[in-house]
Amino acid sequence: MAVLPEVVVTVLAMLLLLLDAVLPEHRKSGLTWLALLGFVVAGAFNLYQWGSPAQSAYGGMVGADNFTVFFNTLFLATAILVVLMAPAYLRERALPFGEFYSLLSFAVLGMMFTAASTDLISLFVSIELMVIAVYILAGLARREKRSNEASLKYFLLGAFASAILVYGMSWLYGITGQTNLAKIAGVLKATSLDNPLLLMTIALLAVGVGFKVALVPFHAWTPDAYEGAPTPATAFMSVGPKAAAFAALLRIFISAMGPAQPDYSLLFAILAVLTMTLANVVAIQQNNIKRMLAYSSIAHSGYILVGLAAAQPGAGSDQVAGIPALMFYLFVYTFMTLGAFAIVAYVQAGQVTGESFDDYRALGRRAPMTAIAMTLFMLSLTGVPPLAGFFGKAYLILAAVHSGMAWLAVAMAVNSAISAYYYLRVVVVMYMSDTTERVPLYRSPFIHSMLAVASLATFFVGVFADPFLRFAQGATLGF
Amino acid sequence: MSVPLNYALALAAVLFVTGLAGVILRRNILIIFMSIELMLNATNLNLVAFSRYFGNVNGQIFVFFVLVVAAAEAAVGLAIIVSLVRHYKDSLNGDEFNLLKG
Amino acid sequence: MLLSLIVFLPLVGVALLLPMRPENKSLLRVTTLVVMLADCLLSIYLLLAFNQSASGYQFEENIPWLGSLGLRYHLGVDGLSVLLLFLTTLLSWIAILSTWRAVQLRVKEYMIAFLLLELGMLGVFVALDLFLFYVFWEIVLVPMYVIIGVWGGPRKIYATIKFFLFTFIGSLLMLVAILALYFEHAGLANGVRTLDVTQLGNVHYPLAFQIPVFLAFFAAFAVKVPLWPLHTWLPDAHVEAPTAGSVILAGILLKLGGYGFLRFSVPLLPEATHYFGPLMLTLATIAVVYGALVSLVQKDWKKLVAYSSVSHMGFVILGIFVLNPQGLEGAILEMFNHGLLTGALFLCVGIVYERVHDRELAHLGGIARYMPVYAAFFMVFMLGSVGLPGLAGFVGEFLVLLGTFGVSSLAGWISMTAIILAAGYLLWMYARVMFVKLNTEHYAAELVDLRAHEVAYLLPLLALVIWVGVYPDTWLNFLHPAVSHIIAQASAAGGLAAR
Amino acid sequence: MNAPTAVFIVLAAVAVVSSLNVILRRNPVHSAIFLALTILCLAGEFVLLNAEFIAATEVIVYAGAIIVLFLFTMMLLDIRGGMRTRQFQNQFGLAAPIAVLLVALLGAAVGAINISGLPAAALSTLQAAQLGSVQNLGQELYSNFLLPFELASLVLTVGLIGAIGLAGHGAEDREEQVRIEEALEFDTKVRAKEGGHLEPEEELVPAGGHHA
Repeated sequence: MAVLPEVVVTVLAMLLLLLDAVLPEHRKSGLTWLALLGFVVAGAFNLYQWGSPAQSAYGGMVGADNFTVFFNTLFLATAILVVLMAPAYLRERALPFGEFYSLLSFAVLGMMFTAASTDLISLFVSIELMVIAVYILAGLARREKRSNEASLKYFLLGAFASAILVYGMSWLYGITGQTNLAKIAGVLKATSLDNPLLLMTIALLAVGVGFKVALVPFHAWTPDAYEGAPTPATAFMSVGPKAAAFAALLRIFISAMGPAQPDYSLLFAILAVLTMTLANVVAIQQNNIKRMLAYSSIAHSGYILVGLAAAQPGAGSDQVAGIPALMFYLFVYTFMTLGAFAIVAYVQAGQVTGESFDDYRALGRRAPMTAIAMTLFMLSLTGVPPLAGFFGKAYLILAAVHSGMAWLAVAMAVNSAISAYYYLRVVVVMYMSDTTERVPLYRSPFIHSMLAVASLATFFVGVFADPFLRFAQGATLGF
Repeated sequence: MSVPLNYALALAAVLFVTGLAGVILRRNILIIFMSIELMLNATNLNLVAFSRYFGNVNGQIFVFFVLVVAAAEAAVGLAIIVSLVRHYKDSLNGDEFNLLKG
Repeated sequence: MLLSLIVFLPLVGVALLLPMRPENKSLLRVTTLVVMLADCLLSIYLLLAFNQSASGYQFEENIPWLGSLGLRYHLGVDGLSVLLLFLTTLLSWIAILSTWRAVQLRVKEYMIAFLLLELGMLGVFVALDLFLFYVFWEIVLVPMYVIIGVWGGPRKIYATIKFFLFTFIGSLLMLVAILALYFEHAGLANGVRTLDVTQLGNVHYPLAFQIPVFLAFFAAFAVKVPLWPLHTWLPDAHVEAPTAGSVILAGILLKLGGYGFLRFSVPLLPEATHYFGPLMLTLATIAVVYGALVSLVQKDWKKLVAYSSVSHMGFVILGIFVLNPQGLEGAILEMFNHGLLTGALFLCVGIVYERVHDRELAHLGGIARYMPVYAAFFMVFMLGSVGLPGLAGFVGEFLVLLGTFGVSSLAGWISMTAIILAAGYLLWMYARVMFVKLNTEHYAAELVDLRAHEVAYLLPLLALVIWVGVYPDTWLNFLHPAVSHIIAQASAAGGLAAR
Repeated sequence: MNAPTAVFIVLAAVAVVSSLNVILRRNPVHSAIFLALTILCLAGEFVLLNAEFIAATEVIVYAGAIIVLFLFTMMLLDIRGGMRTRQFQNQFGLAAPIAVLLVALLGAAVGAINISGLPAAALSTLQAAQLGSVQNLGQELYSNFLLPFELASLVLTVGLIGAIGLAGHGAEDREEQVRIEEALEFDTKVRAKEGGHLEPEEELVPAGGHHA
């Protein structure tokens, strides 16, 4: 049964929806456990499929291969961590548990099918399933203006991006006469690459996906949407849909358009440098920590994109290649970013906003373990060894140097140095400035266990990186 | 083929660019949203034309799904607009929602 | 396993500290001290067990680490690293002892930071895989950042950010260079992907490749040394750092740069080394003189010692890039001596600062009257730093100058003046602080002579300073095989050494 | 020029004019009407391209559902206020590249189009009629495209949740919303007064600030 994990998540989503309607209000926090159970079971089924021969299901609509297993692992881990961080925040702000979890499940389902899709049509529908669910998640705090606005901006630009993406897909279909990704690649292999229509298609698809992963100059929605959305939703948005969009990017540009790689490599390299540089420079000026993390997440999209720019055709079996580096970075990025957002949720849950740097004053004294965890995430995002973020960046730089784009590697290194400035600012505020204690931090076993998991992962994926590197290397798509 | 492919593609391109211009130039969110619908319809025309050209049904199936998605998107999008406009009485102009500095 | 044990013993210390209650300060301090002393004993055992006549690396450990990328967990020591390893374990516990009472705030975090710092420094000296080396190199950065930033003086935030950015940018450029080396080696050695130092050295890289890699390494190492004109972070960091931080910073962190040049830049990139040799000599000579001149005009006691470090480390670079046995051995010994002497000077400054909380030279004076034992200790360290024969500083600087005159007598003569200047500012400083009448009378009550624990940590340093000065062969014998190996690799391409 | 082509061109002209009206009209109700007109023209084009089922679906979904939804929304909200203000953004920086894109797209599509040398399927009239038939599409949807079909149902479910979740619960939200806004205002005021920090002696929790 190739799509067993997906089936489990579907059932979970429906069950959550149903129980939300029938359960009395005070028992709804039990939904947290149900969601956890569902995602863990799906994760177990998913990991069980690792290494089994690639197979195709539903008439070539989806494939069950290691690539899918890798991304499903990522998505389910994201879902579990988000479920762990959410309850305290949701309860504090009186947001609906059932809706949050079931929309989360639907979004995860869309993400899983996005990674699994081997056909333009299923890819499109899966992406839409994901983004529509996330639009609603962003606006879930419907009593707050900011949340409504975040949702609207995310929606308008998301729909706009989808329209461009699907127009690009229609041209891809028009150039090749196929919607199946492998068949498209087959046709493209036989055609000449300097076809202006092909270039236009690449541009349209890149713009469409560029909006979804928030590349500069298509990033304008990100800071607003991230700042306004409820924090657990922000955490999810910055990791899940982004990883899924990268999976879609890989499916489109590697599975289907791999033969056209020479056409788009430089385009993505330039977009990557633009994205990381602009985002880092703007991030320095932020005073709201959620907004700072939003720009940080844009910058990380830039880093991740380096992997695609450095992908080389025929490098399928090479360990040092852009695609495994990209996937490994996504893996690492998931834990450190979710961890950072979880701390934002933790710090602000007792307050009306609680997002400015001032709210982190002396956190080192008020909540020592939390501050250590935050330090870990910030250092990992900066790329300080031996934390996971360092190995992710080193691997990407390795791939960039390997593909002969040393300038890209240098740009990435310089950007990491710039980013150190604003990440360290958080550490400085937490440890080196004082405050009169104001808001008591609350206790939630969920968020504490989530922080423990995320920080342990950030540490161990770094120090013992090899198994995870092999996980990513074993999951790449053939070119 | 009775209608030349190029004609259909040209019409689709015009509609797409019209929609694009609408999204970028207009301030009224409902009209922006309608412009997005125009872009989706340009896609539909493209797909139908290619489907006819290749004699393969995938394009038409694709259009079917684009329609479904457009419907769901409209439902969610308009709900978002309704819930937002409650906060800002009387205005549908996108750039007046300035709580989040853009 | 011995090396891994030495490197990761501090981690055991961290594990012991974590469950302890933060209020129980003395338990935290004692545990840290015991762990560090144990580490020091292990490294003394390593010194004794080390075979001085054998060439190559000893106590090697070599297992796959990031196997899929060909990166290994490869540790090993030669004469160069074994000395620096000993210096590190020695200064670590001394540093802890030096802030036994001064640090009362967040003792637990303080101790953890120092243990991690020690781990990183030890790792740098024993790592033989460039990637592993880089990891340890960066690990050092964070605890040091925290130590200055949390327990530092009033302008600590400025100092830490400057320190971090300077070193971090340098390191990142080095990372890119390391990865370039990885592929260049693979290209030249039939696709063997490795960053093992022992293998990287077997391949001859084209000069056009060596030059940018050398520059990137330079960015990382020269900042750490710090070589003029990249030294500006150092005085800030020193002034703001707590005493223990200064001791480690001057005593060991600066050695990381010199070690990097010796272990990687010179042997792996011989032609670039020759190509940039004159430039490096020039910069080093400027640093030597500049550091001494700036020291002359300092009003802050700690800043004076900090700038004298710039001068002394200039000697180290000078010794490295003259590329002859005297120069190299002198440079290595100078690193060791500088660790002892400048560490000791910072400790002495710290002892007075702890009592009166003032470092303005103009405010101090007549300390010899109130603290005679202290004055005696301080005199030995000061004279050692001046370069008085019979004390440690002399041997290193003498050997370096000997080597320098063999290559460029101009650089030699110019550097000589720095020794005279050093005598000037150090003796002036000593006279000013010890003998002139104390202006600020109310300090008199505070100036109590050395306490037992202070004697305990100054005494081993004193013994070593005299030992190295009187009988340097004990230490130089460690260096002969390592230095001749480096020279052999560096002169593979001919050039400067032969001139 | 054959008859279908002539019809196509006429419909296309109407579609283009009405689509321009969609984006240029001041009143969104007019825009919606013109959008409906555009959709109808497109449905006509679909019929000419042998996609009868899709044409019917298009009319039903768009004219029957989406545009009606738009009109409902406009009825629900007072749109007159927005109509009095400026209608266009000053985005000539953006408009210029769009003009370029427009030219490029039109050129590519209308000009020397040679789609990778693939031969157009020479369909007989019967085959062409078969292509867009209900049987054919149904066959495909329930066999090869079953998965996207199922996913589409989930997409609609999510749309349903969204519409109810976001736009529902009007009245009960109002009070809560007022409370949140008061709390936010209080927060900003105190912050401004204290130069960014709150002093401990002050009573920090505004009424309704902590809405647990």
